[in-house]
Amino acid sequence: MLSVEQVSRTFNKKQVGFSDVSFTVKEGEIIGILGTSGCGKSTLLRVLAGLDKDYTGKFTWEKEQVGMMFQEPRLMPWLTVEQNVGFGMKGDSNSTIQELLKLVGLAGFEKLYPKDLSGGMAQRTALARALVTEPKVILLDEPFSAVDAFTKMQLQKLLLSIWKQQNTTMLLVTHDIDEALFLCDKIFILRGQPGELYETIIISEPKPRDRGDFKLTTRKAEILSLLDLKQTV
Amino acid sequence: MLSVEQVSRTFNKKQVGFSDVSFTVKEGEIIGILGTSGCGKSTLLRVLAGLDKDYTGKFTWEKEQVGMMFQEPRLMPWLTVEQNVGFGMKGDSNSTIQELLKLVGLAGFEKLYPKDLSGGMAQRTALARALVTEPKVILLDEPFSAVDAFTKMQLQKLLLSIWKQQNTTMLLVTHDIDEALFLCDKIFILRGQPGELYETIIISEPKPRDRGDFKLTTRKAEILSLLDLKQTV
Amino acid sequence: TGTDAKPKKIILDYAYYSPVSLVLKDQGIAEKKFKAEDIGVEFVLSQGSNKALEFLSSESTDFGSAAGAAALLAKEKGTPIQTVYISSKPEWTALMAKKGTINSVADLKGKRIAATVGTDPYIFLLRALKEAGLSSKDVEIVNLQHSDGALAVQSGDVDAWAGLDPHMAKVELESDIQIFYRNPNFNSFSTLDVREEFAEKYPDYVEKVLEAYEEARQWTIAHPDETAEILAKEASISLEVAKKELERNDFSEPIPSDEQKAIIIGSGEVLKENGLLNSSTDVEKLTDKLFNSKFAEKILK
Amino acid sequence: MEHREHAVLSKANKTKELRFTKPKINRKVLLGSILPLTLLIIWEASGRMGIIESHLLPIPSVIVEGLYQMALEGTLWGHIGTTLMRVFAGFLIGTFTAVIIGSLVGYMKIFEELIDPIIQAFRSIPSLAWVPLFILWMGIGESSKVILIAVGVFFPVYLNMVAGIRGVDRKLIEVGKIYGYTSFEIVSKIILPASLPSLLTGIRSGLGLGWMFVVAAEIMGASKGLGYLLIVGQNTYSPDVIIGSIILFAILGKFTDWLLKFIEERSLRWQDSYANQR
Amino acid sequence: MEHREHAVLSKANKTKELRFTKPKINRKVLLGSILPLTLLIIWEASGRMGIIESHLLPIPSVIVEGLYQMALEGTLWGHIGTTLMRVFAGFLIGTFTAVIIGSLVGYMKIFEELIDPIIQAFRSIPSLAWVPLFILWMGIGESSKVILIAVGVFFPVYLNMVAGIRGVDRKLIEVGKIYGYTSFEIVSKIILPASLPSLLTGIRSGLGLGWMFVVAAEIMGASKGLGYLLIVGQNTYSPDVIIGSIILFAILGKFTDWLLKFIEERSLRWQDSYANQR
Ligand SMILES: Nc1ncnc2c1ncn2[C@@H]1O[C@H](COP(=O)(O)OP(=O)(O)OP(=O)(O)O)[C@@H](O)[C@H]1O
Ligand SMILES: Nc1ncnc2c1ncn2[C@@H]1O[C@H](COP(=O)(O)OP(=O)(O)OP(=O)(O)O)[C@@H](O)[C@H]1O
Ligand SMILES: [Mg+2]
Ligand SMILES: [Mg+2]
Repeated sequence: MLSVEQVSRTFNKKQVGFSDVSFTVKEGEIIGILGTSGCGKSTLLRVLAGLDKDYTGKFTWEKEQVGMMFQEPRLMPWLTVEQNVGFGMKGDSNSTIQELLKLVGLAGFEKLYPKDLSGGMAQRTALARALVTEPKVILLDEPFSAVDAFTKMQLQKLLLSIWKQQNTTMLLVTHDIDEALFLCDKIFILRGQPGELYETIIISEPKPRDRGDFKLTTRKAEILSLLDLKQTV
Repeated sequence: MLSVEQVSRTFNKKQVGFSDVSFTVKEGEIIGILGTSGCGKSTLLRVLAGLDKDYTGKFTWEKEQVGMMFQEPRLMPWLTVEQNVGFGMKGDSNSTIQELLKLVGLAGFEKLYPKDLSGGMAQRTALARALVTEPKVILLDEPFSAVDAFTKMQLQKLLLSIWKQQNTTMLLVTHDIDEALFLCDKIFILRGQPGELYETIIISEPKPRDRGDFKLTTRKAEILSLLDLKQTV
Repeated sequence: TGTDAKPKKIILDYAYYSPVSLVLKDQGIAEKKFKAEDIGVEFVLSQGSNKALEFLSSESTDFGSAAGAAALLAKEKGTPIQTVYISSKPEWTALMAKKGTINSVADLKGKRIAATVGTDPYIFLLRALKEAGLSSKDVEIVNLQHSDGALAVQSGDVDAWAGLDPHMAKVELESDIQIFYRNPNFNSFSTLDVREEFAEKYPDYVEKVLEAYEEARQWTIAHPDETAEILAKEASISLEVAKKELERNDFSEPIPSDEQKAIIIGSGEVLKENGLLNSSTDVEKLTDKLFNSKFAEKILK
Repeated sequence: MEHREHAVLSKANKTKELRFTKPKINRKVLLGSILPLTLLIIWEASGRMGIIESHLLPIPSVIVEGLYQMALEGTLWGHIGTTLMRVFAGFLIGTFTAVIIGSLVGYMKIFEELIDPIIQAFRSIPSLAWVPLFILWMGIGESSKVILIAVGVFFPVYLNMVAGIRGVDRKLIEVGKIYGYTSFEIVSKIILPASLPSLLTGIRSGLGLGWMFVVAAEIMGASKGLGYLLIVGQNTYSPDVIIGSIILFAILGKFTDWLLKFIEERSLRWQDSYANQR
Repeated sequence: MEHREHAVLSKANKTKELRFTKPKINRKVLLGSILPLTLLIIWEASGRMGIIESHLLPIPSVIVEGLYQMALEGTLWGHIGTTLMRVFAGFLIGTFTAVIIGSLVGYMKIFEELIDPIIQAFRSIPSLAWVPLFILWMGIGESSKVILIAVGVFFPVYLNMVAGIRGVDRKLIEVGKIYGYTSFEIVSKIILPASLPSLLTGIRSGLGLGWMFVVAAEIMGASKGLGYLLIVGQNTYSPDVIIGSIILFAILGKFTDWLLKFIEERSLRWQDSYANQR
């Protein structure tokens, strides 16, 4: 599906975003990417999405249709919520949009402009925009960082149901270890600045999982300690 | 310190941000504000910070010097990281800025412009900017939403150490229940759209607390269920 | 060659400084004349000699009204035109100053004088200075548009002004600025010029246009009051000013002849001395090339 | 009970605001006319007291009288109508061309390198200097006048269009790229709307220049129009006609600008800006 | 080992990029001159072949010859220097005034309501129309020329300044309010830098207008300057002088604009925009 070989991205000939990252992803997998702040996760997604051409190394997608949800909402300020959600769609598809807006809890806010949205509402609009075109592969950059714990769980369930229906391949950058444990088949841990792929954690538990699962809780401590930079490398 | 009486905020004569919120805060308290996405937490902070004058009801501060960290980083794009941090300071204070930058893990990135920062780095810059003036009261709107779990813990500790040194009063909007349990003396739960003050939870445990504390874990489930809108009100 | 060729239409200009052209347009003389031959007549307003000559140069008009000296300047720069008719001999320029400050041209020494470089008032000023034994070096000539010069002399920014009608007439009537030197023979004429190409292709029609002009000139002489009214209405000036302007126009000599030639040559020499004409130009020869009196002579015989 | 009271309070608030909506517009007009009116009164007064000589600067009442006379005779409408038509046509052509070329230059580096330098050079050629060239190229017909006005309109619109495009947030453009948008779609769906504020400023600037170029255009053998009126006023030394046409320029300019400003305000409602905050 | 190879690879990359830095500038100049050069060649050729008559449009070599002659005589530098000085002075005054008044109008509603309407009306008064008024008010001295140019510069700068301010992100202004900034601090520390892109566009537009107003300014009793040259050329039917001065206008305009563009690029490096992405 996706194979990445020794990809690096260097800004302005000095600042390194991330370096020497290699991995492969199989169709239908949900991949979690965890890492310390500033280690290059967003840059990696941008490179994989084809937005950033100044990388070295190489990678190949098998499928072309890649959707992406950015770390910031990036809504068009001149479009209403529903127009923003429909931004990437060709043709009329109002019913799909309305349905998805209901799923992310924004029914009734269709006509608002981005400036009148709360942080979490903007993020959910961006999520709806990424999902509405039903891409085969979707890259998600901290998709639930601005929503409350309860809404977050609902949205995680929404992601899982979409994955089940369409066998979507997902790359999910997140800071929430619980979230990664709940959703992902593999978790890549990036570390350092520039970030390098430090560890790959495989979670074979079948989905949907139980949030209270003891096996998962033990792995949380493991991941947390992996993120501690003061630890010996 | 702060007493809020039946404050409401209505946008454009129809959309309600939050309504009828009343509470009091004592000096040196750390208050957590939790609530579903879009229930008016940010609007409440804006009103309390004096940025939004179109409210009804009334509130009074005892201290005037209020600092605030917004939900978005809101960095000045034409200033470098260190200039942004020093934005609110009068006079020269480079050493303070450098020290704080080190504390939030941004040493070495002083000269970057906001466009070259990662999401978490921008958020930490904003945090440093809010802390550097050492305000007596500080309003924090989801201050750690964009940083990884490990960095988040470090920053929480930083907040606590500042609180200890200066007895700062803090109002903290967060979606992370663990965070609220770790930091706060009181937690206000807002619910609905428009949000109303639904419940106040008092945590008398002395700080610093143990993250694994069993007493705290039980309360997490309680809070989570409070956030579930489908529950009977 | 193509003597029997016929133009589709003839474009004439009209100008406030050429009353005959206004009469021609107002009375519809040319239209009547060419209607029978199914030739259209179009009128274009020229706001100054320079525009009239520009229009001729770019073939936007076939006939244009320009001051004689202006036509000479343009001819020297290669504009292919010929002066075929004199529509009037106006005294449209003179030297003006505040009453009592300057009484003769000799008093101008060391003074500031407003004039528009290259136009008739400018040439008039140079000739007057020359006559009084002065040169342009003895005074400061400030380049101002005619209307701006009128303002400047009233507000005292300049000491004297080489004025032009109708500005002159109006200033004279309304303020204490008075003419202190006049000389009708230093004014070049209001000429009618034709494009050389047109004259070559359609010599018969040049004659016919001149016939129309001649008719208009006669009408002008016969109806001074109506002419004043036409001028006042067209140029939106008061009847009083229009009359004053017409008083200073002499409509009696339509043929470009030696007398006119002498005046134009005098202007040309002054222009040459002041560097507006090339120093190698032979002014007499140039004037010969410009003047073509054969059409006017033919129709007036 | 408490709830009730509150509801009443907010209702009172509402009616108060409603009541203030109407007078607000009047207040705006009122405040806006203070300065012009004061100037007019001083002018009229000092004219009547002889501080300003009337043959230099006629008093407003005389000028208005003159305009009124022209209105009665009917010639005024001809002048205004002709000039309005020319400005309108030139404005449309100039704006349209500027948006097209500006988009190309702003979006495609090769166009910028090819044609931007020469456009920037042409930008500083004064309107009067164009006149002989236009007479040469296009004669003195109506089209040459309209195109000259279009030239004036072109430059500020172009400049603001290019600057607007170059200032568009990279982040938004990336969203378009993710959806596989073509260059044309990116321009029309992201770059144009995002640079709209800048473009609208350019259009307003351009309209102003259009009004300025009218005089140059109407030097080219016009026999109607405000620019013509102005030049005739200068050529016949009639300060009342000059000032009258200046006042007409100001009024018409203000009016057309007001139309654009109205459009601007309507189409920028989405901006989370300082202006919309108030 | 693999690491090593990689380092080498990126180093190779670096030198490649370094090598390309110099030629890039040349390429830009080269591309930019394609169009003007082509035009020149066509013009010269059609002039020599007699397609364009020289009394209408003299060929470039004749014009350049004429300019060269003037340069030898030394008069050219006087014309250029005088005009440059006037434009520069007028540009400074106009920009400065526009920034001050624009800030007040953009930031304070009361100023907007009071003076914006009248400024918008004045904006459409053509440069030529100002001339008689300026002669009345200020005579025909140097200051009246400079101020007239300043008037031209004022309007686009003002318009862009106001628009820039009104478009400033509300969110950033709130940050200033949190720190208890005074209105003046908010304007100088947030609003001015944030509206800098728009302001710079306005300044470039204004400079262009400054060049345009020079002609009107130098109608007022100048005896030197490019505008003077243009008018004398028109009055004495010298197409070579007219075209020569137009070309000088274009060159000087292009050069001064290039200076501003350079400043613009340097001071907008922080923008996360489409332009900086490339
Ligand atoms: N300028 C505005 N105009 C109209 N409605 C607004 C405006 N700003 C916010 N709102 C509305 O007010 C409500 C509360 O917004 P607020 O930003 O306070 O939510 P929040 O609690 O901070 O949510 P989140 O956790 O998602 O950030 C939302 O329903 C939002 O749509
Ligand atoms: N345009 C740029 N120019 C220079 N450096 C950049 C640029 N964009 C990102 N960087 C740098 O690249 C590194 C990685 O940034 P990136 O946004 O990928 O981090 P991240 O892992 O997404 O962090 P976060 O979790 O905080 O969002 C950072 O050190 C950042 O400073
Ligand atoms: Mg990131
Ligand atoms: Mg919020």
